[in-house]
Amino acid sequence: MESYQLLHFPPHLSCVHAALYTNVSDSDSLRKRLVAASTAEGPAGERERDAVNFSFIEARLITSVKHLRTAVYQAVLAETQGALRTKTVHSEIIWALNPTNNISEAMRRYGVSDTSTALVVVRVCGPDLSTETVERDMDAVVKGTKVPFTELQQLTDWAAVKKYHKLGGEAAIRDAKDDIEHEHAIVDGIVVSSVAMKSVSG
Amino acid sequence: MTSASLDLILASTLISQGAEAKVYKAKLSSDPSDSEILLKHRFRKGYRHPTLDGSLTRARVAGEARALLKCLRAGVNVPGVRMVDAAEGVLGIEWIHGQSVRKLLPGGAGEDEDASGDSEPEAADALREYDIPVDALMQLIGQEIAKMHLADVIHGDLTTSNMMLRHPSSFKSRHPTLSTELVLIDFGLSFHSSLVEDKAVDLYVLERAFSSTHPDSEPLFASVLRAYEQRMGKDWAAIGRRLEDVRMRGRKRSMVG
Amino acid sequence: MPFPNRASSSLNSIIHPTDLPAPMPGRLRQTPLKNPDRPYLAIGLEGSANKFGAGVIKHLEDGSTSVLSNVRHTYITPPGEGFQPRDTALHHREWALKVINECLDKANVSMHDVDCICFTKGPGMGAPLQSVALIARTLSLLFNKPLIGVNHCVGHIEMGRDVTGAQNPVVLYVSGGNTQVIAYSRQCYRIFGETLDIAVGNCLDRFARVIDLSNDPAPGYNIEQEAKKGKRLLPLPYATKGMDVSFSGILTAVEAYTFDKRFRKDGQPKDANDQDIITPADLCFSLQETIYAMLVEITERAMAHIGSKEILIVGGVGCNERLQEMMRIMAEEREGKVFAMDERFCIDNGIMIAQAGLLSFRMGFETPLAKSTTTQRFRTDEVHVSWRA
Amino acid sequence: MTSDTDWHTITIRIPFASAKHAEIALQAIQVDPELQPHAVKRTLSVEDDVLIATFDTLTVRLARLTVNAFLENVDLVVRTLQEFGPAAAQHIHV
Repeated sequence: MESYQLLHFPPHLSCVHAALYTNVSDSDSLRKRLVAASTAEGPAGERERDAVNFSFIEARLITSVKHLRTAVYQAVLAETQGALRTKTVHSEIIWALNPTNNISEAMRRYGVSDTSTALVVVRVCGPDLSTETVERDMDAVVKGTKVPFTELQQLTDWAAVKKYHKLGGEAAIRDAKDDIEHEHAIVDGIVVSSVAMKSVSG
Repeated sequence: MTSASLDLILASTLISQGAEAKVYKAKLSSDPSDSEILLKHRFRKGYRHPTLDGSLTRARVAGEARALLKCLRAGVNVPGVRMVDAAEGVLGIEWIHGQSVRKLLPGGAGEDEDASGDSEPEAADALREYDIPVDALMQLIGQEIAKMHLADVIHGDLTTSNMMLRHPSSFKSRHPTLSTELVLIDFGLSFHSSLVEDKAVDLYVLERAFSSTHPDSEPLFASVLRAYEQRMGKDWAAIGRRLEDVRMRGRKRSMVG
Repeated sequence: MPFPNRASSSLNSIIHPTDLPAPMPGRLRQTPLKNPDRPYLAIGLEGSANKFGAGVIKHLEDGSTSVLSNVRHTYITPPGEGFQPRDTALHHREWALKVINECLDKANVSMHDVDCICFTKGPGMGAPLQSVALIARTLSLLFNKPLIGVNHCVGHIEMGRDVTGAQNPVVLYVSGGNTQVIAYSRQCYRIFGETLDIAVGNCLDRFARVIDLSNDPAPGYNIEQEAKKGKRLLPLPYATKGMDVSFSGILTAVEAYTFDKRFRKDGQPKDANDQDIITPADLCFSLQETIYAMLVEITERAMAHIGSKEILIVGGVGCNERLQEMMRIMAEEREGKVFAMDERFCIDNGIMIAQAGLLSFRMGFETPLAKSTTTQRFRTDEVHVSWRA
Repeated sequence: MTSDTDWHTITIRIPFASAKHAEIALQAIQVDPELQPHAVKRTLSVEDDVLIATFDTLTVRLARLTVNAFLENVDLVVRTLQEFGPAAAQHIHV
């Protein structure tokens, strides 16, 4: 799991913890658990929401760590400005990743789905939560193997990314056709920029 | 109650200040592997009505970001967008490690109008460091502007200060002979247009900037135009003709009393 | 989102800012204008728009100037009407001789005492310019005095520099007929940025007519008073393009609001719960805030680029206190200074023509009778500013 | 309709207080060319203290407009001469 601080946000939003899980086996039950948690009543509901208080992201649609961190930054910024389009900073990260403003589409595409086999799990919190606690809570919720983020680009489904971001006919992609690694770099550059400027691309 | 972005700016290093925006070097996170970015802050203008100032600033941050994305999609070398806080007028873009073309050409180093020959040696040395002959640099400029115009993006302020070469030490070049790449920057005045007129004016503004910043640079600009012509293909004829008109008209508008 | 409304594409600013030299702080070049060996007198006649002005100026041996007289008569049209060239020329023909006589009396000089007769060669309205030139020629032949054709805008600038003492300001020239940002460079007043369509004063005057404001003393003045009562800022297209500005879109947009169902021509709500209303005062307020912000912005861009800290506002619209205030706020943010003038000099007048004319006369310039024609189009940068270094 | 060779000709003779004044009027007025040189021919001359103006115009309407404008100019010059003539004359050249 990787952790870093966001330098200029209020304390309760200043720490970011993220981990990459592959061979995820129970994504369908995880998704059901999340849905149930969001509507559960009383203290039990609170505890359940606490237990799953993470952002569960479809790893194959993430093109780089920069892509992920850009979405996290813009989501936390929206939270500090009271401009969330979704309920929590964690759901906002998923919304930020989707090229369109449609929230349910964002959840369906970038959130955990029944067929997810690789997930990026993110927790934004204050310094009061130690990395050990966060990591323990993450492992308790996700059944899969944690791997370093260097593996991320092998998991990326570049065709899906290009489809969602409508990069098919773009000249930048045509220019790089011969060099697949360069093409990935170009796609990543466009995707990162699109996520960063989503708030003004309307 | 200050905002996150204003705190970020307070902690950043001021690089330069123009009429509308201050430019900083900044870091968004504590992670050393996260590279630094360039922050452009369109600060509040006291003379403008707050509502007008707010909506104008938001519109301009949005405009610049969109122009950059349009260029990225069209394959034009421009800095990527890293962060946007339109309400505070802050745009974060990729930090380009390199040098502005202005400083790499004779006459560009000195700020003073009649920068004499003394700036020749420094400029030449700098260019060697980027391992690129002047004519090849002119080719890159012409090509990059052509790609931008083919995407119907008008820069609006083309000068040699708004172009940079990436430093070879931090750039993996795919070009057979060149170890650097030309990047267009500062799309603050850019707009979308497919009109031949606007593209011709973009070139004319660059031509004037070239001649006033870099003495006897006519041949340099000529090779920029040749590369531009090649890359524009069939669109060049109309633009080339219109550029002639624009040169003749000089200061464009006759003034009704 | 109405902003930014890109004005119809047209030529962007051509004199690219880098054209201008960065200021050379150390070297103050010697001005070619030597102090006169004796006092010089000039009379200036101005009639390019709806004001006829005559003024006598004196240049003294110590290089100072003194305004001996500055008399003006304005042709005021009824509310809702603009001034047409023919009627304006008739007004000038009717009033010119009286005003000239008054200005000579006030200056306590006769035509024999002046060294030259200066008149506005242009730009401006054809018939009015021609009427004034005809008088100037007749006086020149009658008293055997040299004629000096003067560019109206250079007149504004030179008078502004003299009255305010500004050394090398960026000049914002804003009037009914002109909108330009000007900076001096190498004996020429270069046009840095300008309107791509109508002048800002024209935009104000035409809107004043739409809401039937009086033209007395001037439509722009009455818009300013009305704007002070405005409370609501309505979005209008903000059209700056590089160093240039465009106003026709804004005029159309602000006029369109008068057809909005919320518009109350009398400025009063219909009844208690008629809250969401737009009043003429709101429109005047919004129009001023938008167009003056645009003017201040292109002025600031020019200042930033040539590194100047002085701003001189000339032209009738320069009398507007809100514009002066906004310019002052901007200037202070840049540790700069704003020079503005009151209506004696801001608004078209004869003394400014005398001042610019006498400067060029003292450098040996004279307009031969055969060339003493007038022209509606006379660009500020066509003048050879021989009297400056 | 007149064929294109038929020009309307009007000649006006205007007496002035002096030959000098007539000459001044001529010189002052002739500086500004006619607005439609292809359709209006103007010739000005002075005989003693009389200003003679001859106008050839293609149409009657142009004749009216041209002469009207000319007379307005003459009126302005005359009033200027009346206003400042005396002052100009009695000054003893030093």
